[in-house]
Amino acid sequence: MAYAVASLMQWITCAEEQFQSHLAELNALDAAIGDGDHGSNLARGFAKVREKLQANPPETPASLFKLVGMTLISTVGGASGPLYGSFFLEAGKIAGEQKELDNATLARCLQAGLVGIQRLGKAEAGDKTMIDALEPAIRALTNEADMGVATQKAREGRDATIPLIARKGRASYLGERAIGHADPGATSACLLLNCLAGACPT
Amino acid sequence: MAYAVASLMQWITCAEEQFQSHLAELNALDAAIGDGDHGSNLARGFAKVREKLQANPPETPASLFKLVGMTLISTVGGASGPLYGSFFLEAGKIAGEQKELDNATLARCLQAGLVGIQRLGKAEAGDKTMIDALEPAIRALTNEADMGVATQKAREGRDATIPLIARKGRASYLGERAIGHADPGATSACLLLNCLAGACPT
Amino acid sequence: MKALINQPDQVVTEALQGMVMAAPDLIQLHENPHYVLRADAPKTGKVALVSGGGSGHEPMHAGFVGRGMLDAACPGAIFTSPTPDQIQAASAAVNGGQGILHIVKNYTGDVLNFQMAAELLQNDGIEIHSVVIDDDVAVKDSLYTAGRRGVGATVLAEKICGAAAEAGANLNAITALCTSINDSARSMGLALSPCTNPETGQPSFTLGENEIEYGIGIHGEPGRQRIPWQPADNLTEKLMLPIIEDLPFKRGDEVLLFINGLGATPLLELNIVYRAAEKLASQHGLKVSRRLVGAYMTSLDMAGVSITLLRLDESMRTYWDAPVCTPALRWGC
Amino acid sequence: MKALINQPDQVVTEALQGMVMAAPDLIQLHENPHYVLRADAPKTGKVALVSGGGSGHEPMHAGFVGRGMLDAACPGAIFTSPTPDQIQAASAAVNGGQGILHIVKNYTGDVLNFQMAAELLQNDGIEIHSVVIDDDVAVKDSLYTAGRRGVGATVLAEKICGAAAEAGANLNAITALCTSINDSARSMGLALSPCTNPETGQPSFTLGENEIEYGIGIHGEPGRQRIPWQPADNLTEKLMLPIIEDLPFKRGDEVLLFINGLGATPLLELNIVYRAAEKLASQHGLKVSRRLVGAYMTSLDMAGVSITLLRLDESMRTYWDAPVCTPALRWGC
Ligand SMILES: Nc1ncnc2c1ncn2[C@@H]1O[C@H](COP(=O)(O)OP(=O)(O)O)[C@@H](O)[C@H]1O
Ligand SMILES: Nc1ncnc2c1ncn2[C@@H]1O[C@H](COP(=O)(O)OP(=O)(O)O)[C@@H](O)[C@H]1O
Ligand SMILES: [Mg+2]
Ligand SMILES: [Mg+2]
Ligand SMILES: [Mg+2]
Ligand SMILES: [Mg+2]
Repeated sequence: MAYAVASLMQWITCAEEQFQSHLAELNALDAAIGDGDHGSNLARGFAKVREKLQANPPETPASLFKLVGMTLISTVGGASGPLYGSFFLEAGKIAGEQKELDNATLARCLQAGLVGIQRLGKAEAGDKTMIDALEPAIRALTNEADMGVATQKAREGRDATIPLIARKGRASYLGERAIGHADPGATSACLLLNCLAGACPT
Repeated sequence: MAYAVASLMQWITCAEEQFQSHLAELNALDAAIGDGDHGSNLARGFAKVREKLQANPPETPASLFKLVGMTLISTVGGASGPLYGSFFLEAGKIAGEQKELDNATLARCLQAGLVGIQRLGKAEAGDKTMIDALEPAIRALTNEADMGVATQKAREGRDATIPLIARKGRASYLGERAIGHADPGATSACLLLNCLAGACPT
Repeated sequence: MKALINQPDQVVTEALQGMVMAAPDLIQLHENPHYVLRADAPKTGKVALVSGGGSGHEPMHAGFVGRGMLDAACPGAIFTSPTPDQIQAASAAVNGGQGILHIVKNYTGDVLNFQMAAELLQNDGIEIHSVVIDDDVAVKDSLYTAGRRGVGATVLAEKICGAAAEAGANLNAITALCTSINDSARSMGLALSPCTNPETGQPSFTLGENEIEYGIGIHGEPGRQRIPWQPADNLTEKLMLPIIEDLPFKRGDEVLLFINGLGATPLLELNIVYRAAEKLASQHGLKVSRRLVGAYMTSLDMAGVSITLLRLDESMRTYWDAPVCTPALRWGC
Repeated sequence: MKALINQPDQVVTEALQGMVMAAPDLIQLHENPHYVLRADAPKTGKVALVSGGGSGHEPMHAGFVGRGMLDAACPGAIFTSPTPDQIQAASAAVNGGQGILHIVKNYTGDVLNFQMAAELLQNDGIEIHSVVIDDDVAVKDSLYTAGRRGVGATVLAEKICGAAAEAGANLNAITALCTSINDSARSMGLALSPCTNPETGQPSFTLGENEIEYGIGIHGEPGRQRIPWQPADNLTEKLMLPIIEDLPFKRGDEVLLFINGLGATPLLELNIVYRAAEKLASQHGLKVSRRLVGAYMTSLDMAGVSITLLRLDESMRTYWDAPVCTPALRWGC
């Protein structure tokens, strides 16, 4: 089983739909402990991604990832734009010239993406960011767990952000008042991984 | 029966109390068709009047009226300050050196005050102003009606402002939207005349 | 009431004190009676310009005191015109011996109190002229009414006449200029929210989620009509057309376009209105050559906007461009 | 949502267009990507100053573009930092060959996007320095967190460094000056009402009749604490004391006192806060020698205020006084 560019397009198309349909929910989560725009930011970015994918369908996983990453960086802004953008750019570097990615290569791509986010954002697990969902899920995939387990890990990681004080991002300004709210970026990361789990490898 | 300065002090003291206790009501009437300050304006002016009367009790009706008029002019501002101020200033000119005012003289004082208001403000009966209450009441007193009749006329005049479109003052900006609201100045004029009716001549 | 105030009856005094503390090089405050005057007043040999009105319209008028604009401003209580003795004292304090122009907004209270002050000053041998500003096309004018309100044109008249006075024009010339500005200017406004008087704590009216007061004044008095919300471009058109038709402004006219925020409307929105208004002006053949966008004549915390168009002639344009050195309007110095 | 807007997704573009139409002699607009630059850009031989951030803070930053302040401003979507390509394009457009200073407010989004832009520009051989402003004492600082937000000091840094650049200072000197301004400035704010993002129509939070968000930022994020309303003098003290203690400011220090309105707070109230703040400063032995009062760094239609104190040295004072010629801040020209 491997992910060709068509499967990965399914991933990204699903993400676009999910961010669109969860726009208000993500904004509301962000309003509680941030500035209320996380849903709008991702919806704007992925709408542009879809537009570009339709105009110039990429031929390899690497070119898909690069297009997604560059587009997010140049249309999202905010914290999540460079972070998710780097995630895809770094993933693309690992994908190289390959026509399809087997599970292990896909896991290495995601791991590189995660490292990219952390190099930029300097967040650790437990800082109440998207890392809290991404890190356990990608670790599971690296350890050859299946997608269902990974998305389960992401959900648990996201839920584990609820009682935390934030140390990174906008929620860190709130001190104790961030307690009791899930991190919006961890929530969007769950949606993103759910879509990956739903994409059909060939 | 005549009004010495003590009786007239009763009048003014009562007016101060009435404007204070009807402050919110007069403001609310003014908010509906004006800028919501008529009660505050009169309360501020008459509070200052009381202060000055206590500091320097006047000896004649004329000096009382002059003090009230000057004080209203210099502390009320707005439209009602100069208008009510002139009312008392003009009344004082008629009172001359007299120690007490008989009914006819008092009526002439009030009539002169009314003329003073109209000279300044150019309003006619029916323009939806304080004139609508003052004019019929003072006409009745001039025709030797008693105080009860005069206050009744004032109340009727005030009520008659309700269906009117305003032609003078701030309510004139509203056009048809002024219909259905009593004029605040006509309402304060009723309170003023009620107090006069309540003052005991000697 | 949740505002940045202390005692409600100290609001005006404390705000004036703060304002003058923040611009000590430009203005000074006299208390009891209250008036704000130029730091270098009186300017001997110059016509003095004095204006005033109720407070709650900040920066107007005290923010317009300084070189090239007003010599003194008389602030009344919130939305209440100043008193004659206050206007008299302010005028006397800035009298430079060349006469004084009172710029008065057409409200019964302002007109009466300035009129009484003028009489007192004339008794003291000071030459006083008064120009009454009445530019608000929302109000139907008639011989039998109080007439139109004075709104945005006041700011423009104070700036332009202030420059003329600074340049040494005499009282007759400045009075004529001020009259001509008033004759050449028209305004209209709308509100998206009421204002709340800090002295009473009461909102001036209540508006539904989707309602707008169209044809609003600057004292929280209700407007001519209540209309449903519409996009900014449509609302701008609903203000601009009555303005353009009233004078009427004609193709080829050179104009100053003034977009005024009523207090709580963000500059972001004022800029959107400016964009729409300038486009409409161009469509009507008007050449916008000077502009002013900001909260200059406000109504406390009211959300809303007013638009003023002034047909410029060469002298108005030159005086508009001349230096002005006040807390709220400043260029060329 | 009842605001003076058209399509929610066109708010920023239309406001920028209106802003530039209203000040064509000072600034120009580039669209796609959006940036505002000096009318006379690029200025060869001068260090260029570029800033930017989310929109909704007007007049910041676009209103500070012009002679003596910024060369370009990059506005993002409402409350969303601009993108790297946008910052890159703006910087390249105003590059005068003497290097570029990026003045960046300390928010993760701003920092990351400016950082990426700086890398792109450096690849093109352009010398870029960045100074991150983080003056908000409401945020507890720590090595392990995102640190403090950048707020009011940004405006002061842009003005003072802009004057230094105009005077011909080199990139190293301006960077050092900017760092020293940030090191010498502290701020804190509070909100009396939430703001409503016109792109989403949602209020940022809800407050009770009598509640205040204390330690607020400028993006509608909730503050550190919710406190009951208190008189303006008390609230001012609750902002001033943490500011004074944090640097700490010491008796004898010369300071600039900046009272900033968050959007919907009338100037009347800002002046009352100014009065209280200057008195408190004096009580602490601080000599307020320069002042700024107004809505310069806003949060859409939020009611509230922030206070910034900057300890002035002679060069900062001189550069503060130097001419500035922008739509929102103007003197000496
Ligand atoms: N340093 C960081 N590292 C990883 N993720 C971060 C970091 N800072 C913020 N985030 C994530 O970004 C999310 C916010 O994104 P978004 O709302 O789009 O940007 P902004 O905060 O600029 O408005 C947060 O919920 C958090 O998950
Ligand atoms: N020209 C006028 N002649 C007589 N009364 C007038 C005139 N204009 C206004 N008034 C009266 O003044 C009242 C309003 O007074 P007030 O609210 O104190 O002043 P302002 O309108 O300046 O706020 C009106 O209700 C009306 O009765
Ligand atoms: Mg956000
Ligand atoms: Mg009134
Ligand atoms: Mg009034
Ligand atoms: Mg954001």
